[in-house]
Amino acid sequence: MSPIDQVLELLRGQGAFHEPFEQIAGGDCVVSLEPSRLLPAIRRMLEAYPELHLSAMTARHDASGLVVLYHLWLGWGLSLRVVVPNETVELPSLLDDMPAADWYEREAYELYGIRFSGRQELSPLLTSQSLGGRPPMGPNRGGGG
Amino acid sequence: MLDRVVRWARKRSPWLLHYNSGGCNGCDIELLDLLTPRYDAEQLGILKEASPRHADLLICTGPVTLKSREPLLRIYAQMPEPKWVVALGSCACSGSVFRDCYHVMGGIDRLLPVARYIPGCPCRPEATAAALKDLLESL
Amino acid sequence: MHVLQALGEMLIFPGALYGLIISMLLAWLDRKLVAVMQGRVGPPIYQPLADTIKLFAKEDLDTEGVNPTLAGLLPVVALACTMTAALLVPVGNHAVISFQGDLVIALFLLSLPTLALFMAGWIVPSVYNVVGGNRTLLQYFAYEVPLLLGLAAPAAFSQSWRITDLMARQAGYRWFVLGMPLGFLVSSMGLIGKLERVPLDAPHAKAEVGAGPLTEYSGRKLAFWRLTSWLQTVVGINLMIAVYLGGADRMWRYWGLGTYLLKMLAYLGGLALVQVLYARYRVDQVSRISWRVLVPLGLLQLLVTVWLGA
Amino acid sequence: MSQITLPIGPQHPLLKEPMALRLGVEGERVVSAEVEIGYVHRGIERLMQERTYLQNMVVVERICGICSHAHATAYCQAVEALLGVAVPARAAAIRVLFCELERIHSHLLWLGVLAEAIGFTTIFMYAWREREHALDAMESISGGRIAHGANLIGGVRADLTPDLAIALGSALRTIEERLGLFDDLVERDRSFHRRTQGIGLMTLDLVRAQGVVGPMARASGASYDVRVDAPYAAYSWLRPPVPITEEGDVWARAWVRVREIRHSLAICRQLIVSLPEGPLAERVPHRVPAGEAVIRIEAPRGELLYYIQSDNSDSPARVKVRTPTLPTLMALKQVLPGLQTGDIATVVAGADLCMACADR
Repeated sequence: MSPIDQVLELLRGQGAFHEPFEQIAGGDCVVSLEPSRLLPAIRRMLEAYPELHLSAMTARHDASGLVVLYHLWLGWGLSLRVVVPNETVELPSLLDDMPAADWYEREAYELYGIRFSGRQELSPLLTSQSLGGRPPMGPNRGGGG
Repeated sequence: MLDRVVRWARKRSPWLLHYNSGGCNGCDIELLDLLTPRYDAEQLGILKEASPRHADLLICTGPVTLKSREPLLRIYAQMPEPKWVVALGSCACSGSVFRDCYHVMGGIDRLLPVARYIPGCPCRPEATAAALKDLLESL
Repeated sequence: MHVLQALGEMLIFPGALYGLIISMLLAWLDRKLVAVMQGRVGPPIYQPLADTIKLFAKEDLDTEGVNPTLAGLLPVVALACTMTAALLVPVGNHAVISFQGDLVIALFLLSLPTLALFMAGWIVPSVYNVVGGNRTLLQYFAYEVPLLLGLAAPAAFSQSWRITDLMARQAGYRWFVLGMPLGFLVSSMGLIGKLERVPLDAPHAKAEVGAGPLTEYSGRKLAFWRLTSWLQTVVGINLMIAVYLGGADRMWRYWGLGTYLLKMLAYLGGLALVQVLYARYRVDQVSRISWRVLVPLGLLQLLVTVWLGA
Repeated sequence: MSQITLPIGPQHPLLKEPMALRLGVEGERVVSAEVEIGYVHRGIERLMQERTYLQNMVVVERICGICSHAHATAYCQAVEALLGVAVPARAAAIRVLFCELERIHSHLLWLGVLAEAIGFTTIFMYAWREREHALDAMESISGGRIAHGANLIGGVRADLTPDLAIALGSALRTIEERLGLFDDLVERDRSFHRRTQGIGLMTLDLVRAQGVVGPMARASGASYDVRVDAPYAAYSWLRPPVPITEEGDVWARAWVRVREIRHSLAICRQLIVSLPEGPLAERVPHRVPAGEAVIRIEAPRGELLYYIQSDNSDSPARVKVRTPTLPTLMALKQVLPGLQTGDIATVVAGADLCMACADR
């Protein structure tokens, strides 16, 4: 069984996802998840893969809303994709299970305005107070080049 | 007479304070490189100082991010007169590629009076040394 | 005539003027030697003079929350103490003032600037100054005892605390460094600690506490502190030459000065070499090494000396 | 004992770049640590979304002045993956050559900064003197000391001609000869050991939890090296050895890096003798078809991740840059408490931070 099939098997056991994976350019596999399934899936994988680490978190806009990708490394690259509609913009926080998520979540809140349940008001990580707290990369970002 | 002695001394004892206002590291490393064996700026009396209170020249790199604004003004205010500001690198001169970014002011001269602009991305240690020497000669 | 000579000795040689010139020369030579050993060219000979003049001509900012009189007075007191010590310690074989116990007085005068430096750091409401000042004091407790122990061995051997007596005992190249190498090393380490030179420069370690107790001082005050430190180096080296290296050996009529200068250069070269070869000790490492290594070694030297001398 | 706050930065001689540490100190011991970043945040990710793929070649090299080539390589690979273009073998080899020269210069730079932090200026001077040879080599090949502009989307711009290869060989020999000094420093110098051994301990658990990568992680026993675990460019046939040690202190980080310099020299030499023939670059279109790409490469400081989303236009819809300094900073926050104040400089300098990378 190939590594990705093992992960899919693991996630299926959790009932965590329904879609097949896709292979994207550069070699990472992408698996789409429901936002509510994110935490159980991460917990299950942390148990199965002790060497797993969170490489990065990417947020971006899409027609369907905000797309957040969790780039993981478990000896090979795996990205979990979660889509949140523009109205809610809230995701479960991974901080308790993955301390590494700390600053990535702060950055996503700061630049995209994504809120994370279970974390109180996040202070800006990168930007100055003088920006006025408006997420510079959010959907309704301010003017200027 | 006294004036001439003081000017003589000032030209030969420029102590630098370096502040990176949001540059990419390139100019900063090249500035530090100026102190190492190949260039050895100590020949010109140049020392890199730790405290703004001891410095004569404020060497600034970077396009001045919004967050760097406050520290930059504070450091400049802490320096005793006479003092000069040198904008090192294209970012510090004009903002360079980062000119239009949302978190960037674009150029040291938006904040402080600049005595010398040293363009280059990043500027070579030779260019920095030559420009500093030129600045000192003109005092 | 007597008055003129005394004045001349105090103001010109070997007092203030000579002290300033030689300390600047030594400060330059120190930087130059280190630079050359590190593969660089180093500063020109007038560098310390230019630095000093520039600092005197610079704006002297008063630090907020600091009594300006005290801040201005401390470096002057420190410099004055060091200059007085310079009069007690022979230059070559010429001592302006010499009396029984002058070695102890000289050491006392040399420790006053250190305490003044601690004060200078302590009165400023800035963290780096305070931390730097604290370290100065901690280090003072660590090096003072080895320095004293190291210098006590020759004194015990000569049964005198008068520096000229110690020099007289070493006449004919019977330098104490040959008979008491341990004491020489221990007191040299003590001296490095006193001068706050690498590897014992934690009180003003740039990467940790900026310029230490002097972080907030500028202009004239800074210049005075620097002069104090340079002059301390000269006095310290003179002291070591007088106590351990036989002062100026008179080979024939004019050679006294020559051998003295040679010894001075050699000792400075040694200090520069140590600076080039070692990484900085942490303050707690300084005290540990001082009490566990230097003090026992110094005591051993003293005991051996007393036992042999008796 | 009363607690005082020791602020370090944004301007501080220890930091070559601005960041701020706020340390709670009791006596000589650190009890709490806060890290503040963002002083170098220029908003590069948004800037890149507003520029074309071609213009972005200039921008990525200016994310960081130390590992500029690593950024350019990761960016090019991501765009090439989206285009479905494979770079010619010679181009892949020259890319790796620059990656390794950059690793040599970055590690020597780091060694110098660490040495300066522990008051060992001589080593700082010597390390930076040898570093010049690596810079010279890169300059002679590409024309740039710091920003090389060696990469193109689809290949490389700079070629290693036979006479340049000879010059490169002699530069490598010079560095190799002088490297013995740094081996001695790490293996034998007691004054170096005294300041680095047992200091700034980072356990393997902390490394995993915070996702620390690169030499920092390998000094704590993690074996992750993208060059070996997911080979890219010419690494598929080069297979560099990966030095790993388990001490997890500042000394171990120095040991790993000095080893890596040696291995990098060996890779460069191997590339000189077995450089594949062929063209330097493929022609590529300006328009990039819609898609997503994730690229991981091993920058001098560890795993560098680029995510690019394209929307069938000539500029990217989203670029995400995750640099290795970010997890190191998060871990640093945990390592600082408990240290002696005299060791702060050692640990911070020993972490090899690159704020320009971290803040973007």
